[in-house]
Formats: sequence, structure tokens, C-alpha cells
Amino acid sequence: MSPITMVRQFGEVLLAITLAPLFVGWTAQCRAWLQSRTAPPLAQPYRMLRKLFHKDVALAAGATPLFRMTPYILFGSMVLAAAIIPSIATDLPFARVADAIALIGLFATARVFQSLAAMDIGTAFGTMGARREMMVGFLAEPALLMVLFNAFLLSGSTALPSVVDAYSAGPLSINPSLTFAGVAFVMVLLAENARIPIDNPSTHLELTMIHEAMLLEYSARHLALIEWASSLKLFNYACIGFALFLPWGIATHGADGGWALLLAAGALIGKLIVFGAALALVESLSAKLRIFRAPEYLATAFLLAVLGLLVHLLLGS
Amino acid sequence: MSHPGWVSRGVVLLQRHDLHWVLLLVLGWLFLGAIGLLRPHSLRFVARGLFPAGAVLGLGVALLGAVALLAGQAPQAMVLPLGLPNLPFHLRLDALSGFFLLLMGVAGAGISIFAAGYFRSGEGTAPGLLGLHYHIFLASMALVVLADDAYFFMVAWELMALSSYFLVVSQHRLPEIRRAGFLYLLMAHLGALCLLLCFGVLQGGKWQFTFDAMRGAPLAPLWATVAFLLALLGFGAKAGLVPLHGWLPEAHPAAPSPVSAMMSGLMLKTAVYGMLRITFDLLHIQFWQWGVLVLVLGLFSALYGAIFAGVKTDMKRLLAYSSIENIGIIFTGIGLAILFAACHLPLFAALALSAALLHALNHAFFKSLLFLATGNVLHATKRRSLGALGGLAHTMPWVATLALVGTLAIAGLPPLNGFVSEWLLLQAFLFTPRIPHPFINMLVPLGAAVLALTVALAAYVMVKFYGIIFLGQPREPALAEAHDANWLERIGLTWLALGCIAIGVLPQIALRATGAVTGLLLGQTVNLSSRIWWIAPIGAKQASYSGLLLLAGIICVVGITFVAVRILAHGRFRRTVPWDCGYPWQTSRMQDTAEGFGQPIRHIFGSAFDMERELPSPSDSAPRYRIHVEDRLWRMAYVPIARAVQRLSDSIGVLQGGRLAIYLLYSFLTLLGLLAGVL
Amino acid sequence: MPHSPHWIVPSLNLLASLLLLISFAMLSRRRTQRLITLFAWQGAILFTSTCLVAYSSGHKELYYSAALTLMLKVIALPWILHRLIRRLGAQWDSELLVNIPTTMLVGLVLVIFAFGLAQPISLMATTITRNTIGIALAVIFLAFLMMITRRKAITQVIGFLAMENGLFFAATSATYGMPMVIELGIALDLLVGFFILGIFFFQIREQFDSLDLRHLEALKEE
Amino acid sequence: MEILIVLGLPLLGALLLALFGARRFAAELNAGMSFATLVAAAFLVLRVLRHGSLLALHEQFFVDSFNVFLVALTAFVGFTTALFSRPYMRIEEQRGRLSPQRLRLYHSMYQLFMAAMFLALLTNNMGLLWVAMEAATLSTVLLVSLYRTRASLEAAWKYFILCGVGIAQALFGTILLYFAAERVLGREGMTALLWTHLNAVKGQLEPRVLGLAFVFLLVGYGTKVGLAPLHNWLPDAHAEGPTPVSAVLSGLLLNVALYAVIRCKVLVEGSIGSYLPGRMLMTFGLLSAVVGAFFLWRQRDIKRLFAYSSIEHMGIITFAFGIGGPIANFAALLHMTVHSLTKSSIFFTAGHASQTAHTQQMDGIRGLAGISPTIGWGLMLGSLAILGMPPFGVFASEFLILTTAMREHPWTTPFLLVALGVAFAAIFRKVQPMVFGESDAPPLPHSPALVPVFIHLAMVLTLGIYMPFALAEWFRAAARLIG
Repeated sequence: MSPITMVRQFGEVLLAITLAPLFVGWTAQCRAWLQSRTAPPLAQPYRMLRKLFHKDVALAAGATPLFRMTPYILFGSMVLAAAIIPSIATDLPFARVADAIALIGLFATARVFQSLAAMDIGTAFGTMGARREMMVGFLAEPALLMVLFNAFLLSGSTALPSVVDAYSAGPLSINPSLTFAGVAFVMVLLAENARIPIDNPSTHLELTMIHEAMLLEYSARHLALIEWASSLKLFNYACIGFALFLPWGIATHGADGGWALLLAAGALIGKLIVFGAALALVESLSAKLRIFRAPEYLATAFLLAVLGLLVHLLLGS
Repeated sequence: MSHPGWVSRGVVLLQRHDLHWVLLLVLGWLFLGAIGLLRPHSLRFVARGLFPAGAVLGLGVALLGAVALLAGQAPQAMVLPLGLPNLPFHLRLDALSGFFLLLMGVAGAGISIFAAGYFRSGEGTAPGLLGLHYHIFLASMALVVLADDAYFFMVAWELMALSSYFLVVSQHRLPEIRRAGFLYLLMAHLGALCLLLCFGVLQGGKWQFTFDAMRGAPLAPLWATVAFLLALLGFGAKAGLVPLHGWLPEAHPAAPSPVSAMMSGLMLKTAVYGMLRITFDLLHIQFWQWGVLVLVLGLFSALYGAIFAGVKTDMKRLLAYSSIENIGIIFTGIGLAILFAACHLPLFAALALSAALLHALNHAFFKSLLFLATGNVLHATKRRSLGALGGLAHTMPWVATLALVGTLAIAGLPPLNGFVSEWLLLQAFLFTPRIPHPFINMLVPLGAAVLALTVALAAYVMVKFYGIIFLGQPREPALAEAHDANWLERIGLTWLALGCIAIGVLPQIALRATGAVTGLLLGQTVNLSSRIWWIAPIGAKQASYSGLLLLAGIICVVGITFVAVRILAHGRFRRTVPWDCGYPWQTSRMQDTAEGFGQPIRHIFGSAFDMERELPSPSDSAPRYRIHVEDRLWRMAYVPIARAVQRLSDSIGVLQGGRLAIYLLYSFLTLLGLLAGVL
Repeated sequence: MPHSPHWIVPSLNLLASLLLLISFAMLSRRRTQRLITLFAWQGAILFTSTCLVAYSSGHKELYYSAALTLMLKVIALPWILHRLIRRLGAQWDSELLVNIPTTMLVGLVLVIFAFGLAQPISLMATTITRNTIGIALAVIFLAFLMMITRRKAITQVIGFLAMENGLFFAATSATYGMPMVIELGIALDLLVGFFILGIFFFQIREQFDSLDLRHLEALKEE
Repeated sequence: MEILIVLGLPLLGALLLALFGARRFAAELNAGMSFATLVAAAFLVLRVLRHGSLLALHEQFFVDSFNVFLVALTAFVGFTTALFSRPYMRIEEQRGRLSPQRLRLYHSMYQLFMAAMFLALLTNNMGLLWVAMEAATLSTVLLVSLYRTRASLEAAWKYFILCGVGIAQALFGTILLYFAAERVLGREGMTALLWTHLNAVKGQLEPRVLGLAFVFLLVGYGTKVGLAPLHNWLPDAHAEGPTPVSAVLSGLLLNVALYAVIRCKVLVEGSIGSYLPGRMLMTFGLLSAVVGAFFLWRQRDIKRLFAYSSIEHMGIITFAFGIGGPIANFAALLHMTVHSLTKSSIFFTAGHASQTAHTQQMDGIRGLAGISPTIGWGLMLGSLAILGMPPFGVFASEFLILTTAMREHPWTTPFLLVALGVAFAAIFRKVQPMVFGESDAPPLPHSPALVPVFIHLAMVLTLGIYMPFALAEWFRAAARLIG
């Protein structure tokens, strides 16, 4: 592989790592504005991370090595995912390592490790959080798979770069099946990233929290890594969404010189800004669901994805 | 494929008498079992002496199976001067049997080594007898896949059932274990009868019982379907396909753990073998309806097993249900393969079939590993209920670590082996819209969703399994002095864990193996990329996956991150007590329980269970929460049959009323009836 | 074929019908002693008919079997039976399982059925006694019926013997009797069987102090 | 010559034992005579193997491949049963259930019974066959009532009356047969009842008469075979008689009766040329198999249990003969052999088991494997064998029968499945707790003679995985003969 591809690869990863907290910050800011609060500065997540990194870890007595490894594994898998997802370019040497399905697998691995770590200390909340997290997971995955099915039917591939290439090769058109799939994907994204209406990242109300409940025992650098990883996760999901539904601007195979990359980066940032705002809007408009309503919510997502599938098969495009 | 010179020379040397060697090793197993009877009560002799030898033989069998598989020479046949007149025992070693020999040999070796360290004296049957049954079990499984005529197949098949039955009831003093054994043997026998009838159809009215003759014999579609359905019944009963699964969750927990591992990891696979042998080899045609049937049954079993594994609180029972789930996944693959093959899409059929075969192999590894681990836990704690366990990671680090590998593998997570087969299967599902049947090509994609749900549920179940047994705080003080596995057991566990990792990291090798099988059965193999660390079964553009690079990537990033954090920040930490949520009187009993973990599943899939709850009242001084979840199919399918038999036998008792006059009347009426008949 | 006087056939048919009559009588009798007497009469008729057949057909060996019948069925068995029931005090046969008119009706049906069955055979038969085969079959059936309807051990035995008579009559009338070896064997079996029965009566008696079959209904599927 | 010896030895034995049967050495004498018979039978077998089928004494006796193997089987099982009965009866005597006088009766009657069966097997004369069958009944009646308990008397009484009446039907059938034959063969030379001659001219025999005859013969001999609904005597007689008698009744007498039925079937089928007899046998067989299976489910008494299992298996064999054809007949003959071997061995172990537990009620028998492993494992293996578990021979025959039925008469297979499945469940759920589990009963005072059991089981096992060429040839020839 040529140096330029390597540069592209690493550049993308670095871009992801740096942009992810910023994106979270941006979303928080939009939310604050929408709820007419004074917004925290855009770089707030970075400050948070810096503070956490310099604290001492308070490690619970019964913690096993698994507990201490988990933050690194989470961060690692999210970075890896960022390296696979074509956020600015499709010709990535590492993208062949895993197609979209394997990507879901990667996320699942992260989830399982996080849940195990949460059970490790043996507090009531940790286990409860783990349980709920896994529940959301097994409900979300079928829907996500159906979404990918749609993409596959259009592009004949589950490898995200090929999907993007296939789209950008064809004429620019909104496919009816994709609209259904898109809505489904957004719903899954909200659920998977612990956003309203399934979970609320900014609350510590014990009985309703999922994600935060698993982090109760973490502190300092471990917590920092986890937070960073979860922001990366959100970022990755956003990028998957862009690749599947709004692939325009991504530097495709062949047409990926320096300018194309700059253009792609710009496009990406633009999409992120819009998406962040939209996300904030959705979160502010919708109320959090009771945990037992989550199945219905995700079932709806699943249904939409399947509808997209059937629409495609019926219209037979 | 390219071997170094000496390897290929060795391979050639082995090929020449491959089948003879295999037979020799199998007889070696029988011999080991027999000499175990010389000193039946000496644990040292049997366990420390014979079982490791059996493991070595297992490795040999695996090697020969691999040779038969990868060297790709013509099938070898052989005839023993035994059996019925005109029907001596035929043996045959081709790619299919080679694959399953490999599976049994490799996994069996690990289990045997573990068993060498596992059995304690004074546990039920005498060690010698146990060793006899154990090795007969191994040998009969090998013979099942080697058999090349109906009679020999049936003999080996029933021998397998019988020996495993004796292993299951090795602690026969407990009535519930006897009950489990009875149910197991009964279902096995009924299944065998169905197979018998299936062969009765296949022999085509010319009493040609050799598989070669059956391959040749053309069958009318109706007869072929009858044969297929009978085979599905017979092998489904052995594999534990819902609703024929009743025996499985009873028998697996009842058996000693190495036996549970053998039954779940190896024996269920013989059913898969038989299904493939009959459907793709002996029956010369397939119909897509068969495929749909198998697919539906498979998916149903998979989901059903996963759901029940989610609510069960006995660790071995949980694993048993997870076996049902995995068998379901395998049969899903087979169903897809039939569907594709019937629609003349051999490439996709090959993809689905490789997925099924690979999953069979994987399941042999991780399920055996987990069952053995539960064996260790059982010996260390004498507890089977999850509610009494917890925090064992501190006291049994070896088992905990190796079991973690198995857990992640069975949860279908990259980069371990479980993920690969499920990934392949999902890939196969992606092509179902190509099927030229309306409705089918719309409905089957939903199967993919069910499969995804199952896989994700498996992850849920496994988090529950591992987290509650090994993580958290010990729920009972007794767990503090649990001891770790001894060195033989460690070898066995490590062997299986390495298997999980190896296949997960280099699936290409396994795909070559399955490729040989699909080549034999479908005349088509998935496309095998030249490089050893990629798999791209259909084409690099469609989808590709590399476990090795994924693992390497994770390790690199984690390493870099770790070092970076150490450099940029620091590594200081101090131990504290966990945060008590402002309630300082917490005990380990306040951790979430297995029942609690089952709650979401009971909530979502409530209609599948018969539940009886015992909820504490608010004013309860000593509140108790108890929930008992039963298999609804048990009440809907099994109990009525038993009742019907009971009722019939009650009513038939009238015939024997004790009155001589009535008896005379019977014979008189019979006479008159027959006379009227001939008149 | 030796000469057969014209009066032979009618008289044979007469005897046959007498035989049938006696069977019906046995069916209707309640008292055991009467039954035994009737049984003896049956034997006597059998003896006469056999003699007639032997005389008319000129098969000498039939005389031996006739003699056998005389000794066994007319003299020996009835005598033993009489002594038995006197020793066992079982002269009185109590109720039947089915009331007599019904039994009679059923018997009638059976006779018709038997004739129907025998029709093809008697058409083929070359013997002068061909028409009596149906009657022989009817006698067998009626004996069977009697065994079914009776309660006491002894009456069942008598029914059994009556059936034997029917068989013998069938043999003579259809085929001028079986070969001598067989006849002897049959007779021997009959005798032995009868002695065993005698032994039985006493054993049953000493166990149950009664010959009522109701005591012999313990072995059953409860 | 051998024929006469085979027939004569048991008669001689009966005579001797009638004299010395009460002595100490009676049991040994009994075994000795049986052994001598076995040797004679072996010579007879060799002779037949060398020269093929033979006729003797004015064709009154006839040995072909069909009956000679039954003769061998009968002699063998007779011998092993005599071996078994030695310690068994000794224990019964010690327990005071039998007096020396009874033992004398037992021993002499045992030999007489063997003689009767040999006569039935060897004779060529349908009349003599009938006589022999009757004699076999008579000689066993007193054996069944040997204990003189109320139950045993009742059983013997029912046995006697039912089989007597049945046999009477058979006699009428024989008369009809004779009647039909006489018109073809004539009265002279008394050939009209010789099976060989009948077989030669069966084509010319009058179909309608033979049809009637077959009905009577089937009902008659079928009663002794224990075909439902003529079976009612069988469980009582087996359960109440002493165990060795149950063993020979179930293992041998039923076979001999079935042998008679089949001989008749050959003639009749040849005469009327239709499948009617075959269909009748199939129906009876299926009925017996199903009825027997469902009866099994409700049994509490161990010997009754296995008696019903005999009904079931006789049903299967009859069914197979009903199907006909080389394979099915082969399977049926094989099943006859393995069934009598297995079932007799089961009765041996069952007898000792009930002696150990002092009861025949299965709920009272527990943990045999713990008390005396030979009895326990003998019972377990025997039951598994009779349930058709490979590698035992019963499986081999069931394999052939089921596979044949599946192709030729698919409609029968559901019934067979139900019968076999229910029988399996019924027997195994009873046997398992008897063999396994806990018990505190003391072992037997007199060491049990289970050598016969394991000899039988070993033979059955061998038949399952390897059939000697001679035996196979034998079965084939017999199967061809039955057609």
C-alpha cells in the first residue's frame, strides 16, 4: 500500500479521535441553546478529559484485571472502528478487515466488555446497568442488520467503502427504501448511544440510567478513556449513517487526491454540524421512555427497516 | 495447496492407508475401554493412565481426518467381514466424514485430557466401567461417521446412544438423574426408529442397504420427501431440534461435566453429519420446501434455546439450552443450503453450508470448554445454581480466564471463532433475495433478523453466565475456599480455548476444510482468497473479514493507548471500597441475581413460558422472591402424549378382565369373524 | 364301494338331527347330572352312527374308533363324572351367565351359520354322510356357546367334551374318520386331559372349596 | 435314527425322573438328560447339514432346514434352562415353596414337555402334530400349577381350557385339511396327512375348504402362540408358573406353535394362491404387537411384564411371516431365535431377581446392580436386547422387518412405531429402577447360575454383529421353503 493511503488511513483515524469529543460538545451546546440555557464551551469535553487524566484512580477493592483492561479495550475497538468506517475516503487499506456486519460485531464486543466490567465489582447498580445495556443491544442489533440489508440490496455489498462507491457511481437519487431505513437507523443510533429517549447521558437518576450505571465504579483515566470511547462511538455511528445515507462528498476510489480529501473533510464537518443540531433537536423534543417501553421503540425501528426492505423488493429497483 | 516437501511426503504416506489407520485408532479406543475393566476400581490406572492415551488417539484421528480432508484424494472404502449376511459392515472415509473425524478428534482430545484430571473416586459408577462407556462412546461416534451402510450406521448410532446413556446415569442413585437418562434413551430410540424407516425408504425396495447403492437408486419425489422427513425427525431428535428437544436440558445437566461436553460438543454433531449425509449425499434431489422447513425449525430452535438460556438459573441447564440454540443456528445454515441448492445457486449453498459446518466445529470447541469449566466450578463449589455462585475469578483465575475466551466465542464476538461462522451465515442470508420464488425471497430475509436477535441474545445470556459465576462478590462465604483446576484440567481447557482463538483468527484454514466438504456435496466451494489472513467467501467487493488483522489492530491500539496514557498522564491508583450509594449496609446478597438477569427476557418473551411467581408482600418481615419458569412445549407436546398412552393402556386393561367365559367369547368371536371373512 | 342299503342315509340323518337336538338340550339344562346323562346319550348316538357308517362304507377301522367311543364317551367318562360330582357335591348347577331363551336364539343363529359354512364342503363330499357335516359343525359351535355361558368348572368340561364329540362326528361324517394312529392319539390326549381335569377339580376344590368359576377371576389387569 | 434318539431321550428322562425325581441328584439328572438330547440334536443337525432334508419311518418324520434349526434351538434352550433350574429350584425348596414330590413331578413333566415339542417339530404328519401340541399343553398344565396356590391353579385352569378349546379348533382344521387332501391323495397309505405330500400337491387342494381349514388352524394354534385377542392365558400362565417353566413356555412353546401355524400357512397359501393367509397373519401380528405394548405399560409384576413382551414379539414375528418373501421370512426366523434366547435369559434373571427381593412386584425390586451385579447387569442387558438395542441380534431382525415393511406396506409402520416405542418406554422405565438405585436386600443364599444368561446374551450379541455362514444359509433355505 502506498504512503498516501497510509496517510489517508491515519489521518482519518486522528480526525475521528480529535473530532469525536468536539462533536459531543457541539451537541450539548445545541441542546443547551434549544433549552435556552447558557451553553458550556465547545471544548468542555476536552477539559473534562484532561482533568480526569490527571486524577488518581480510585480502584474498588474487588476489581479484577478485566475491570482495568476494559477502558483500553473499549477505546481500542472504537478507534479501530473509526479506521474501518469511510468517513472521508473509501480507499482505506484497513477497511477490508471488517465489513459492516463485522463492525456491528466489534461494537458488540465493546458492549460485552463494558457490561462484564460493570458486573465485576458486584454492586447492585453495575449489574443492573449491564443487564439493561445488553437488553438494548439485543433489541437494536436486528434492526441495524435490517438497515444494512437495505444498503446491501442497493449496492450488493456489506463493505462500507464499496457501498459508498456504488452510491456515488449511480445517479444522485433518494431511494424510497433508504428513507425508511434511514429513520430506523437514527432510532437505533439514539438507542445504542445512550441518548434520549432510551437513556439520558446527562442524568444520574439511578432507576432510569443505563450507561452511567455501568460507569459508577470508574474514575480518572479509566473514566476518561470510556467517555472518549463513547463519544467515538457516537461519532462512528454518525459516520456509518453518512456512508449509508448521505455519501456525498466522501472521496471515492480513484478520485481521492489531496483536494478531494480536504473537500471530504469539509463535507464531513458540515454534516456533523447539521447532524449534531438535529440530534439536539430530537433529544429536546422527545421525552425519555420508561425502560420497558424500549422494546416497543426498537421494534418500531425494526419494523421500519423491514418495510424499507419489502418496499425495495416490491418496487424492485 | 502448497506444503513443504516433508509434509506432503508424510501426507502421502498417511493417505495410502488412511482408513486403516483410522480404524486402528478407533479399535484402540475400544481396547482402552476394555483394559479399563482389568482394574475397574483403580482411579489412578483408569483416569491417569487410559484417558490421556485416549486423548492421544483422538489427536491421531483428528490428524487422519485432516489428511482425508485437505489432501483431497478420492474417498477410501473398506469392508469388514462382520454384520448381516449379504450385508457386511462397509466403511468409507470421504471429506464429509473426514471433517467430522477432525472435529471429534480435536475436541475429544481436549475433553479426554480434562477428564483424566476430572473424575474423582466414589462418584457413582466405578472408574473402569466409566472408562469403558466413555471410550465406547468415542469409538461409536467415529464409527457413525465412517459407516457406509444402513445397518452399520444404525448399530454405531444406537451404540452411541447406549454408551452415552450409561454415562449420563453414572450417578444413578439420584432418581432425577435416572429420569433424565430414561427420557434421553427413549427419545434417542424413537429417533433411531425413524431413521430405520428412513433407510427402509432409501433401500428402494431392492434391499440395497449400502450407501453406494442408495446413491444410485432414484426415488420418486414423494418417497424422497418421506425419507427426508423421517431423517429430519430422527436426526432432529438426536440434535435436540425444537420441539424434539425435551431430553436435552435434562440429560446434559445430569451427566458428569466431561460427558456433558462430549454430548453437547460432539454427539449432537453426529446428527448434523447424518442430516448432511442423507440430504446432500444419499438423496439425489432436493426441494426448496425442505429447505424452508429446516430453516424455520432451525431458527425457531435457535431463538427458543436462546430465550430459555436467558431465564434458566442452573448453569449446566443454561448451557444445555444454549446448545439447542447453536444447533438451531447450524440447522438454519443447512436449511439455507438446501434452499439454495434446490434453486440451483450452488455458490450460495456452499456459503451457507460452510457456515453451518464451521459453526458445528466452533460449537464443539466453545461449548465443550464451557461445560468443562462448569465442571470445575461444580467440583470447587458443589453448587450448580447461579444464585449461589459469584466472584470465582479471584479464587479460580485459570478457569475464569479460559472460560472468558469461551464466553466471548459463544457470544459470537470478533475476533473469536463463534463470530466467523455467524458472519458467514448472515452473508448467506444476504443473498436470499436471489431465490426465484416470490414470498420466499421476501420472508427469508426476516430469518436474518431472527438470527441476529438470537446471536445478540446469546451475548446477553453469556454475559449473565460469566458475570454471575466469575465476577462480582461471592454470594456465599463457602466460595472463598474454591480451588482452581488441576494441571490436567488446565491442559484440556487451554487446548480448547486455543482452538477457539485459532479458528477465529485464521478462519481461512477452517474454510479450506469446509470447502473440501462443500466440494464433495455440492461440487462448489466458496471462493478462497489466496492470502491466509483474509476471508472473502463471495468476493472482496461484497464482503471481507480478517480476524487476525482485527486482533492485531486491537492489540496495537490498546498497547499504544496504554503506553501513551502512562507517558502523558500517570499510572497511580489506590484501592478503595466500592461506592455504596449512601447505603453502607450492603451485602453480597444484594447483587443482581440470575433471576434478575432473566427478568427482561421474561418480560419480552413472556408468552413462551409457564411461569409461577412467589412475590413478597410489602409488609413481609423476611421477604422471599421465587420464580419458577417451565418449558411450555413440555406441557403442550410431551405431557399429552404420556397421558394418551396412559389412558389407552388403562382402557386396554379391560381385555384382561379375568373371566374365562369372556376369554372364550373372544376366541369364539374371532373364529366366527374369520369364518365370515373367508366365506 | 360296498352296498349301502336305502335305509342307511335317512337313519344317519335322523341320528345327526338327534345329536343336534341333544346339544340344544344341553344348552338349556341347568342340572349338572342331566348334562352328564345327555353327554352320555350323545356318545351313544355317535357310537351308533359310526357303526352305521362303518357298516355301510366298509371301513373296518371305523369299528375300532366306534368301540373307542363306546368305552370312553359312553361308559368311562360319564361314570367318572358322576362319581366326581357326587364326591364334590356339585350336582346343582346354579345360574347361567345368559338366560336360556337368549342362548337358544344365539344357538339357532349359529346353526344357520354352520350350515352355511358347511354347504360348499358337503357339496364336494363323496361320503354318504355328507349332509351331516353342517350338523357336526353346529354341534361344535353349540358346545362352544355352552362353555361360554356356564359358570361351573364341570359344566365347562362337559361342554369341552361335547365339542370333542362334535369333532369326532365331523371326522366320521366328512372323511370316514381319521387314520387310526391319529384317532388313538386323540383318544389318548382326551383321556389324559380328562384325568388332569379330575386332579384339577380336587385341587381347585381344596383351595376354593367350590367349583364355581367366580373364584377363578382373581388374575386380571386391575 | 438320530430322530428317534432325539425323541426317545426326553421320554426316557421323563420315565427316570418320574422314578427318581425326588432324589438329591434329580436336578443333575435332568440337566444330564437335556444335555444328551442336545448332543443328539447336534448330530441330527450335522446329518441334515451333510445330506439335506431327510424322511424317516414311513415318512412319518421329516427334517428340513426349517424345523431342524428349531430342534437345535429347543434342545439348547432346554438344556440351559435345566442348568438354570437346578439352583433356582433348590432355593425354592429351601424357601419351602416346593416339596420333593412336586420336584419329581416338575422334572418328569419337564422332560415330557421337551419330548412333546420335539415330536411336534419333527413329525411329518399333521395329525401327529396336533397330538403333540395337545400333549405339550397337557404336560405344562401341571407345571403351571406346581405351586398349588390359588393364583397358580387359576392360571393353569385358564391355560388348560383356553388352549384345549383352541386345540379343538385346530383339530377341526386338521380334519378339513384331511378331507381336502383325501380327495387328491386317497386314503391308502395314509399319506393324506403327510406334510411333504400335501406340500407336493398343494396346488390341487380345494381352495375353499383349505380357506376354512386355515381359519380353524390359525385360531387353534394361534391361541398357543398367544396372538391377541386369543392371548389371555399367556400372562397368567407365565407369571404364576415357576420361572424355568415360564422360560421354556415363552422361549420354546410359542415358537413351536408358530411353527405349526407357518407349516399350515405354506400349504394354504399354495392352495388358494391368494395373499389372504398372509394378510390374516399380518393383522394378527400387528394387533398383538400393539395390544401387547399397551399392556406392558401397566404391569407391576416382573414376570407378567415380560410375558406381555413375549406377546408383542410373537406379534412382530407373525407380522413378518405375514409379509412373506425371502427377507421378511429370514428376519422372522432370526427374530424367533434371538427372541427365545433373550427372553429365556431375561426370565432367568427375573426369577433370581424376584427371589432376591422376595417379591415379583417390581416396586419391591430395587438396586440389583448393587446387590449382585451379575443379576442386575444381566437383567439390564437382557432388557436392552429385547428392546431392540444394537448390537444385539433382536435389532438385526427388527431392522430387516421395519425396512421391509416400510417399502411393502407403509401403512403398517405407524402401528409398528407405536408398538415398539411404547414397549420401549414401558419396559425400560420399569427395568431401570430395578437395576439401579439403592437397596438393602441381602444377596441370595445359593449362588445364582447365571452362566446360561450370559451364554444366551453372548449368542444374541454375536448374531447382531456376525452371523455364521452355516446359520445364514440355514435361515435362507428355511425362508425359501416358507416362500
